[in-house]
Amino acid sequence: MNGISVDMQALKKGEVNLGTSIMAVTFDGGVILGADSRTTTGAFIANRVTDKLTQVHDTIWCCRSGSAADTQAVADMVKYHLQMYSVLYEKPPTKVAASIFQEICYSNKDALSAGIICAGYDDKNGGEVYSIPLGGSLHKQPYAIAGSGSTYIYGYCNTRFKPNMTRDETVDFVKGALTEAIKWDGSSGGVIRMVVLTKNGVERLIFYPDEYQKDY
Amino acid sequence: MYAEHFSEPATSHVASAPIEHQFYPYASNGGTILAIAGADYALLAGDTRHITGYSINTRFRPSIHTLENLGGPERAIVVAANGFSADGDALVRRLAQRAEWYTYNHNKPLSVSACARLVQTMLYGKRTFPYYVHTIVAGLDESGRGEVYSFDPVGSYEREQCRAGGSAASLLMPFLDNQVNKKNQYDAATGLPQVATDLPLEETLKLVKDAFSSVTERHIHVGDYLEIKIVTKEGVKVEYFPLKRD
Amino acid sequence: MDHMPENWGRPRNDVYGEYQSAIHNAGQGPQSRTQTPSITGTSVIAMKFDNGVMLAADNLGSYGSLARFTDQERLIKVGNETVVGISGDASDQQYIELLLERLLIEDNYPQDGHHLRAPHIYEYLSRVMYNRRSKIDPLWNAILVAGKNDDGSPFLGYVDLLGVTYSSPSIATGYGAYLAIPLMRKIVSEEADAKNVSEEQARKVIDECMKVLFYRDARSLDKYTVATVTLDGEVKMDKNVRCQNMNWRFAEGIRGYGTQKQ
Amino acid sequence: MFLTRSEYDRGVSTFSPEGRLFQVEYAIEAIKLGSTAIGVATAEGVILGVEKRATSVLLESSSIEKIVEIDRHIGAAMSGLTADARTMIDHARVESQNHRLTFDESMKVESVTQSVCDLALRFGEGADGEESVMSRPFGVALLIAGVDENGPQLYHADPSGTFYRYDAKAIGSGSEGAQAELQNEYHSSLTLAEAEQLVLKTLKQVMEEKLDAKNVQLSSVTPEQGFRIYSDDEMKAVVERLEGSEVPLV
Amino acid sequence: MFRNSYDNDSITYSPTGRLFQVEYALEAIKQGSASVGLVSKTHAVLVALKRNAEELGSYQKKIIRIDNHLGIALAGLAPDARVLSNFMRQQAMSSKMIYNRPIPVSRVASEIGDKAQKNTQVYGKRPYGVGLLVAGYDETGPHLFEFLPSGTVLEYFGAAIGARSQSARTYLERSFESFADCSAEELVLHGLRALRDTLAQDKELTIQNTSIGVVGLDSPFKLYDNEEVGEWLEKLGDVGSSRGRRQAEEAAAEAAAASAAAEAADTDAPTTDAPAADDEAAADLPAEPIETDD
Amino acid sequence: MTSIGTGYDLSNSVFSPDGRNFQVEYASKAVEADGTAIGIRCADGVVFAVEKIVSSKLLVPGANKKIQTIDRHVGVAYSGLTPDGRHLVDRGRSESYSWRGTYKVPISVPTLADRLSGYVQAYTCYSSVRPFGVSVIVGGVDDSGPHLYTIEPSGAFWGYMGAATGKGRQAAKSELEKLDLPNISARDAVKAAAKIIYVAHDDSKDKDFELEISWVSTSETGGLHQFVPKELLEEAERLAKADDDDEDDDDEMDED
Repeated sequence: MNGISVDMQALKKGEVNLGTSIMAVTFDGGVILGADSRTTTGAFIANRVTDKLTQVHDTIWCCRSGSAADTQAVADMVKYHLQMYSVLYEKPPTKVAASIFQEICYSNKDALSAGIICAGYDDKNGGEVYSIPLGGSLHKQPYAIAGSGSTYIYGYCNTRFKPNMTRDETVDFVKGALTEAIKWDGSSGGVIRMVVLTKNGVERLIFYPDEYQKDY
Repeated sequence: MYAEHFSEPATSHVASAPIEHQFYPYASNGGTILAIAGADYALLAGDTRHITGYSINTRFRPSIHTLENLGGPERAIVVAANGFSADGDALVRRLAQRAEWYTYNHNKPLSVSACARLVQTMLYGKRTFPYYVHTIVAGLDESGRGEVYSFDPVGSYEREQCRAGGSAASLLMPFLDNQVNKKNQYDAATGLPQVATDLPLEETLKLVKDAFSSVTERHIHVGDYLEIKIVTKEGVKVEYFPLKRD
Repeated sequence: MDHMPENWGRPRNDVYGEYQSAIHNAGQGPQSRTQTPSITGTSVIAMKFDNGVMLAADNLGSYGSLARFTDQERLIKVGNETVVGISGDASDQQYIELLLERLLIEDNYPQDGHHLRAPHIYEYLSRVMYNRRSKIDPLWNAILVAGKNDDGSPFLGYVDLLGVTYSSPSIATGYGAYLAIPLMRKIVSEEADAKNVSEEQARKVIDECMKVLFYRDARSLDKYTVATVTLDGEVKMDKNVRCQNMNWRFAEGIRGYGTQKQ
Repeated sequence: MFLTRSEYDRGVSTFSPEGRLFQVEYAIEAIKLGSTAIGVATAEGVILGVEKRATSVLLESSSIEKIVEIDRHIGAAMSGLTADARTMIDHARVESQNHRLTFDESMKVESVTQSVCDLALRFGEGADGEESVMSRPFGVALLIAGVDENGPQLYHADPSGTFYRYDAKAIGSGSEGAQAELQNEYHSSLTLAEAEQLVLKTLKQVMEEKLDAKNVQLSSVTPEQGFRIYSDDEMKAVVERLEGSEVPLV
Repeated sequence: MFRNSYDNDSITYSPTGRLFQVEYALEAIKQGSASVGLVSKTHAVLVALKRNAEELGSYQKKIIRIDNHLGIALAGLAPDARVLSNFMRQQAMSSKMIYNRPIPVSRVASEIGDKAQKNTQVYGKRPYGVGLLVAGYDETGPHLFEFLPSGTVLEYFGAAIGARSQSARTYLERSFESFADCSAEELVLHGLRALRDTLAQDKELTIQNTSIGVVGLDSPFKLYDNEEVGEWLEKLGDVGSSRGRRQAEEAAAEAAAASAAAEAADTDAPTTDAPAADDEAAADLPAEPIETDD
Repeated sequence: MTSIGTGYDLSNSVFSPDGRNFQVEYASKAVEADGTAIGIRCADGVVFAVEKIVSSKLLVPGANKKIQTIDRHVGVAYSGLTPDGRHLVDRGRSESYSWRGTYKVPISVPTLADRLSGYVQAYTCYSSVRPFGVSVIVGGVDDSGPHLYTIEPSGAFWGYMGAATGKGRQAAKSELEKLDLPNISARDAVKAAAKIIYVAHDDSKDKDFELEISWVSTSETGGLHQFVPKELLEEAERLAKADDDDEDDDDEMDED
């Protein structure tokens, strides 16, 4: 080996992964994004207080799952794009943001491992949630869950989600769902972070394990 | 056949894709083709079954193509490319296009021999990613004699009296060797090997139908209908003949 | 700290055993350009009847065995008299939808009375699919195109990720090829048979097929869309249809797997 | 001194108010400065003849190559800027061989002519929409003679990329007189031998020098022998025959 | 000397907003012999007058088949027509290849229009020096389009381009209302009559100089040349110009509008589809002196 | 135009000493020589109308459409060199095409007009090309409602409630000013447009013309750009003719 060519296959194995529980939920006056805060390398918790909620425009945010590097790169590109868009044309609608995510993920599907939920609020369309899973397809949903932890809460969410909940109901819903995901998924954990997007702008929430944890 | 599974819940939906597929750009779509040249005709026949694995996709997918040509109806050329049907279609479509440009540029009919060389050029041009097909080209030469050319997937070609290609070629070819080329047939009176002669069209038609009926019995890729295109000085005649559908 | 950069990111020899250099040296080959489907849609089925073509596809987007999206529309109306049904990868499906949308917009620029009909759209998709397979970068789908022929007769065609094409009076992709085709061929085996089948009969068979597929295809859903293209140039989309009259009651009588009676 | 016709003659892509492209027409004029070349087509074959104008006594007349082979069945005579012809002839040769390679048959004479004309077009847009590759038209005309399934044929290709089929055609400085002569003498039942004589006789009339076996060159294309350039001995023989038959004229 | 300073290239406007180079290119069409096109409800027909360069030379191709349902007739620079016809063939072929649909006539006509426009807006290119009549039959029936070097493409019931085409147009304008219900045969004869009117007085339509193209409902584009034209000329009867003196007057009027045509006749213009070998234009047009550098 | 003929007007992209770009001005002359085109922004859409001068009776009526579609929701009318107009429309189509590919939503009308004007402007900056010889009226309906813009050969573009270009633009503009813009309904705008074209048409210069009208409207066409139905066109034309005749009569009486 020449020492310069890096073993990509092996590097991939060591890649920092957002083994994750993320979700976004629309409600009456907007949308809430939520995520755990655990980042792992294999079984090692590389970061226990990660922020997986990323702003790409004023009230358009995303939750990232998959390779931390890939998703950060994608989010940065989208952010750049949207900034340019808003300067050139108008405030971007959430659908446009989600479409850029999709375009990048789809055209580079062989190179990327990124599962993204893009959610945002704009005055015309209210709160919207778009899911962009691994292959780069785009799915508009009333709420979306993703990441390794999400498999444990499909039932929970399906039973409890109601359209047009209030803000507080929605916060409880997200908190409840992520609590379960964190509980059953070894790759999820830490604090629960949330971002509430409404016509009033951005509001951040955080919940600590001692607050949300239930008894076993 | 398959082991039963009580599926485990997928643990990680991020790290690895759920289904691993390695893309293989070829498939086999079955069917068999057969061509025989006579003194005043050329014939190209094939069954119309189209398959993938054990499934019959359709019972009727005619595969013998006629190339538009200048000159009289006798200048028509018939072509079939059997094997991976998407490649076969692409080859025939491109060939038709090249033939059309030929007639524009040279304002004369494309001869069967020129067409054959063209097919070789096209097949060999994709030597590194071949059309996965066995190709046969048939028609009449300038004197009105039947011509048959057959090709391997990368363009090696030969003019022949008769040729079978496709799934059941190995079943058909010995039969044709014996019946058309008179291999291993001896004259009863003299005891000398028989010499291959041109067969009259009626006899050839009977032979072709018999051949396909028999092959249908012995090969699951063959069946449904037999399509026969016959080029004579009157032009191209098409006949369909039902085969077993099992 | 290992100061040899080539060893970075590798499994440790002391933990995982001797590193197999062959794996690394093998390189990635053409595999890097092939992809694998992630969100997938299962069978699309279709059959001709006396006055058109009927198609059905369920609304599931699977992620492996996970029923990830349950509201996927996989039958797409293209223009006024054509329906395209897509199974396979969802992201590629959306790309195909974009291609078709732009194709139609272009076709409408001149407003000259010419419109792309089913055979034309089918030819276009066939070219797209074959060209992509020839780049070893396939669109991971199997597609049915249904509509009207140039002569006004019903049209139904199939094309898949290899660019393989064929037409038949009844076609199904995926599991449907095993489970639905036999049922559909019972009434339309030959082109001529379609003329003796009414829309109602066709609908009955289609519903039956979707039910059998739900019974036996582990990646299917009991919620589906039925599209009907009629020769009068009308397309009906019947959405959110549920499987009816399913038969589960006999399960009660099944006990154990051997001689168990209790 | 040059008298320009107008200012519209400077660019290859400028039309005059009458809709003409003077640069192309001037290129055609260049041919009239060249030595005379004549072609005559008969049912037996085609004869090409050229005048080999030796500009210096030191010049090896055998090196003046104004008739060339394109393929076994096709040859060409040129007049005008013969250096330009090199490109055209090479193009024709390649096209002709490519055709053999792709179709296993010889290329039709008309098709070869067309491909030369397509190249001639390339001072503008190519026949298949290619970008232009030259900034001026060729200053040479070709007489292309050949035999194919349509029998012996003669074509004239000029710098505009236009070609016509001819029974008999003269190009170059003596073309006007020669063409008139051909018009009078040509008939469709000419034999090859008569065509040889017609070509020589016509050349003789328009040449400044006295015609001899050295300063003219003949070639023929026949179904039997394809394209061939007459050897010195053959030239001597045909010229002698001409003189024999035309003693009174001398 | 330039007529003015604004006509040396195709990318300079005159103070009145004209593009002289494009207008000159239109003149090139008038140097070619005439082509006529016309349509009925079921058919589209092209007829054209071929020229030869000299007595011993062949006649120039005037009608070109593009596809089964489509053909063109040209007047002007033949090499330009070759560029455009090859382009049209490519378009027609890819329509079949990609959409399995014969290309709609109007669309292939606008394609060449758009292509031609680009040559009028970029330096170093020249406008095409050829006019085309595009005749074809598609789902929406038979169509006839006239293409001009400016990139203008318009659909007509009947159109004529080339030398003395005004005479043909006059015939067409007088009789086009009856075209709609014509049979293919009647339509060809109308076309030949119009074409006949573009002839010089002492000329006739012959099997050598006449080309006919017919396309229509259930009949693919068919080109008639040489012997095949014979029966059409027989049906036509009178193959000479029927208008006697009047024609000469009209032609003179046309010549005034386009002094160029006259010059074309006495100086061989070998780049046009056929240099007038027989001075036919000169026969009935007063020659005007060309502008010289004095 | 004192600088005409001094050489500063021979090349594109050259200023004259008095700071003018003559080639652009000359391009505008081409616009003024062509038939009138107008656009009206109405309550929920846009209406286009053009006066197509009929140069020959051999032309197929209704066949040679001058108004064009850029995207489903955007239409264009222009005066000037028609082939130039088609070139520009082609450009608009590819802008719209690539927008849809990236953002999966239709391009907004202001964005499209902005991009087109940039393209037109670029053709005034280089000596290797000439300016577009067209004045273009672009309009359509998008998320934010109806929009109407004009783009001049210089590349300048502004939004309008009513716009006119071509020969009869002066007359058309004064007629447009009389309308209740932008409150007029699409249907009324169609009738008004027909009338304006008739008013703008100059009988003494051009004999025949053909009226062509298209619209994009949320209520009438579902946001798609289409030619108006035959019946509506005929009705509008009938009303316009009646009106026009009245005025002609008035004129004659005045002369008397």
